[in-house]
Amino acid sequence: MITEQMRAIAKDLLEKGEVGTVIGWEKGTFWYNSTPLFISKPEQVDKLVFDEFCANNLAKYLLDFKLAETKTAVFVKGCDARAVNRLLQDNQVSRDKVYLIGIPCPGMKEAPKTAQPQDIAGLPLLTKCKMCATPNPVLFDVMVGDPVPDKKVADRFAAVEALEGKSADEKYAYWGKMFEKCIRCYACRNVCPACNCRECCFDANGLNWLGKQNNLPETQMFSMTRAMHVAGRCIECGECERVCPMGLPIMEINRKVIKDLNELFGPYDAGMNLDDRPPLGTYKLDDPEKFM
Amino acid sequence: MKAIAKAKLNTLLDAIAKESNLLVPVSGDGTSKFAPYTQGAQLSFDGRTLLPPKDVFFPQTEKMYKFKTNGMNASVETALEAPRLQVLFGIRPCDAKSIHCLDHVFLTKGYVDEFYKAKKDATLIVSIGCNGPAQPTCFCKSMGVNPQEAEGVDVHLYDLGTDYGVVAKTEKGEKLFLDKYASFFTETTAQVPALADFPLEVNVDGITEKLEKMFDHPLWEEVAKKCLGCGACTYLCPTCHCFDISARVAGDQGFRFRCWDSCMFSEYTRMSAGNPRPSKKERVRNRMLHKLQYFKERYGDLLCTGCGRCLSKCPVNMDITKIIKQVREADLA
Amino acid sequence: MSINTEALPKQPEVTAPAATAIPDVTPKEWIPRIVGFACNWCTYAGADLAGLSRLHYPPTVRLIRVPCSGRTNPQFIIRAFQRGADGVLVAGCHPGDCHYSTGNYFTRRRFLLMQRLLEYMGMDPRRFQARWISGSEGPKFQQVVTQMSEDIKALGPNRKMRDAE
Amino acid sequence: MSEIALAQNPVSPLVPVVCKITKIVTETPDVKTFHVSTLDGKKPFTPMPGQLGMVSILNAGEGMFSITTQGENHLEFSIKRCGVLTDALHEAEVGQNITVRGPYGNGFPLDFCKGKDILFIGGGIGLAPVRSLITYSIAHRQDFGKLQVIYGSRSPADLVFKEDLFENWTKVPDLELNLTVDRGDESWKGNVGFVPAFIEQLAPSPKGDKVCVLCGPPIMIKFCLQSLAKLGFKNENIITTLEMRMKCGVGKCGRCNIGSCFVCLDGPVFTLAQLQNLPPEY
Repeated sequence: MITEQMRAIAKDLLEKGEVGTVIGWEKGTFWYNSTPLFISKPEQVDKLVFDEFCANNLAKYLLDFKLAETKTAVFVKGCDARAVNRLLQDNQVSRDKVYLIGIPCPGMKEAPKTAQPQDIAGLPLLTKCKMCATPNPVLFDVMVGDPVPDKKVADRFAAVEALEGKSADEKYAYWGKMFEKCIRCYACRNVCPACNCRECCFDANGLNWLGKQNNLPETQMFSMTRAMHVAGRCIECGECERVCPMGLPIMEINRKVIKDLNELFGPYDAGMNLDDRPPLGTYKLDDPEKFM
Repeated sequence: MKAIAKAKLNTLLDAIAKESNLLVPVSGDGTSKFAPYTQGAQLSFDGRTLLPPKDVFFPQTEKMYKFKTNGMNASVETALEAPRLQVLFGIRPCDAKSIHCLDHVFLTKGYVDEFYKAKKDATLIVSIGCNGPAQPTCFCKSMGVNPQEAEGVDVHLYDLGTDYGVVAKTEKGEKLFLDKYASFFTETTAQVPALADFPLEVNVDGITEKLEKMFDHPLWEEVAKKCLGCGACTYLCPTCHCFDISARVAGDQGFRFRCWDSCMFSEYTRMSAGNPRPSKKERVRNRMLHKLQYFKERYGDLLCTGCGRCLSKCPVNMDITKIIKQVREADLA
Repeated sequence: MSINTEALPKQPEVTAPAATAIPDVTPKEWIPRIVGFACNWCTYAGADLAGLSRLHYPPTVRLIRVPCSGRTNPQFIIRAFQRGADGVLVAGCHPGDCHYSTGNYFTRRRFLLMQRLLEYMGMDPRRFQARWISGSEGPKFQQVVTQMSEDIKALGPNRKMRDAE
Repeated sequence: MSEIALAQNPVSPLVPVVCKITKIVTETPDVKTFHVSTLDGKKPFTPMPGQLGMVSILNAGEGMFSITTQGENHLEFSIKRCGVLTDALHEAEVGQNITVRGPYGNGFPLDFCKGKDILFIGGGIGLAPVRSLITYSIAHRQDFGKLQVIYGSRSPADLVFKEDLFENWTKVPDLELNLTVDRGDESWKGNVGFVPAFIEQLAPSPKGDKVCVLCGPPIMIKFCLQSLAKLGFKNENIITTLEMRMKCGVGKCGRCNIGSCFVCLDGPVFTLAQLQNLPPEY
């Protein structure tokens, strides 16, 4: 249904030559894998699908096309649209070079453990989707399907608050155990639409921002730096946590930062509105004064 | 064939752990890996671990030598330690194949890597066969690995249902495992069950020869588009062995270490004169060609064992089996 | 740094808090190490004034001069803790007095957040402080360093986030 | 390889031996030549011309450099200042301890070159690896035919090995020396122009199976190859040395691969014919 409409729109755009590339999803290895797809010819549109496994945030790929001569069309769910907003705010892509096809998102499902087909309805929602407050795209040129009703979100700061209540040593032990698992694959950084620096400070190894040992101090440094770098820019798409091969609770750090930013400088949701300045990129004369 | 009941395995492991460093597959916290055996640890014998066993011989970070400087003077002290005997218990045939590949790299072609060799020589490897795919993403059978029987190990355990059938593959295995722990084993006539079907299969016949003609093929541009350029595949791969050498300096002393590196990172080949692999197209191509062409040309084996780790954890479902299929179908116009 | 070392007071005997529990790492004479990032225009001058005025404060702080407190990257703080700092101080001009007009307003936001993040990671927030110290506030510099040294002495050596070697 | 003593710690090929800088020659404003001996004054190892050594200032970094020549008791590395490690080397003084491991790589194919005329082409610091073979062929003059050196740099001040260029090599029988600079100055009497054009102007003949040994910046190599092809040099007879990012030097770390070859082990010296069989990824 939505898939058919997607294909029709993509076909139309490509046939008319309005866009050079359409970024969507196709089926992957198994029935529970949907994976990013890039098409540039109308006859390829039949590969496009939209189902319960299109978890990938496609906005980040716009960076690969920012120098393209033609427009790029991209399908955006609620979280993807916020990501596009972020890229626009950072002047990474220009609005007239992208064509956004909005898809209201019912929430994506966890992949099961077996290759045998199962009832999709019985599968649990992805963690990142349970916390989602914006299933409908906030920015689009055209919308496919009807908006889904806004969900009531389980308290997204519950895990953060639970951890805040613990003692310093308990917190340190908790995070130590987490960061010890990190293998430094940088999947969290590479999938993150807020991480859009042309060159990441961690790749500029001559500068030694980060040593190459895989040990606790270095992974702590990496994770905390990344949390500070995406502060005020994290759109809570939860992709970092979803792609982490080691299952680190990265969003528990990002949400802590978001919670603090809200408490300190007023409520702010990144990527909701193009005109809002991210909280660390602006200031008020009457900001909380704790330092004296 | 000798055998031990699966239910009694813990008593055997207890006995081994008393005398040697015993590494077993342990799961917990959303991951599984080979870790020192402790009583009460969550052992994971139902398939391959998420993290490959390569770090047993080739740790992610390994100190090579310490140094001190004093004005113009300097001294170097090697950090190679003589490891004590360790038993690596429960690797799967795909992992056994990967260790065979690592042996090619670290022990042949004129130079022997002593850091690797010291650990390898001090290790008794005990493998366990699989009677079917442990994960949907397993495709070891397609890569020329016999899922039920590992090669290049000291002792192999066949999965006989309620028992493990124990067979020594080397003299070392005979002496240090079968004879030493003989009291734990009984005799069995049970047969290895039939192998279950693998949902994922791929034909790799002639892939190397085909790839030789495909360096400039547009396919690479196509498959690389969705790659994020993270290192998850290379760090989870049991055969990926590329490393970096770097140093930690603190004032007038420090140490030089080697650490895993990933050809998917932009910094990997960067030189002062430029980068021969500037975009992800070149990097994805290099990874695939290294696995399927270059390594075969150099050492005679494919550098993929079909363990499926990259496939299961890739954030964008980059599927090496699909790429192999695309390569086989590609036109060489 | 323009601290006259001869004029420094004799270090008072510090009774280590948990000396019995961890006797080998908390020696009696343990002195905290504080890394201070001082803005060139205000705090660095303030420290200078403290020295010129022969104000006494504990020799715990190592100042690093930065063009503006806003230059201080969060990574500097983490790296300082990793490499052996027991406390980190970021100090700059009072809000409104920034040589670059607005730099320290950003500093304020950034480090309010950073301090909370450090706390969330299990660090004691007292180990990381930011202060506004102008060029004429030599006594305030003295008082801030004295206070922070005492706080950190009470906390003991920092072992969190430390790089092993 | 087997007859060459390796400068490596007996423990592992990756652990170096401590050496010291015994002499520093300032070649140009940004190139220095370092003479390196072991702490007891011996040569760290005896490399073949074209081989490499891994040099490290311990607290700055480690890098692979071509061994430009060797003496009785020392090795020489000519190093251009262009990064963290090379900065540290340029600031070093005589007596500074550094570490060296090697020799690595295949070196120039001496047997192949024997009895033949050789044309050496160098650009800028690219003369450094070529020089190892030039000095070897001068030392074993009877084994080789006529020698010709074509060398160019950006300016007269950037010419490296001035003592060789203007003194030592001018005295060698049957060695023709042709110099060019991109931009001359008042004192410069020689040719002004880029190396490829200078080659075509000189038009060395490929007759008699003449071998050409070439090294320089990539852009120069590219155009020199075109010029050499025009003159009729065979791909099998054009020899060059490559650069790649190397870490281990012994074919393990994986990063200097070009196809299934490792520059540190199978290179850095390749003939053009060999390179044409490798992926163009260097």
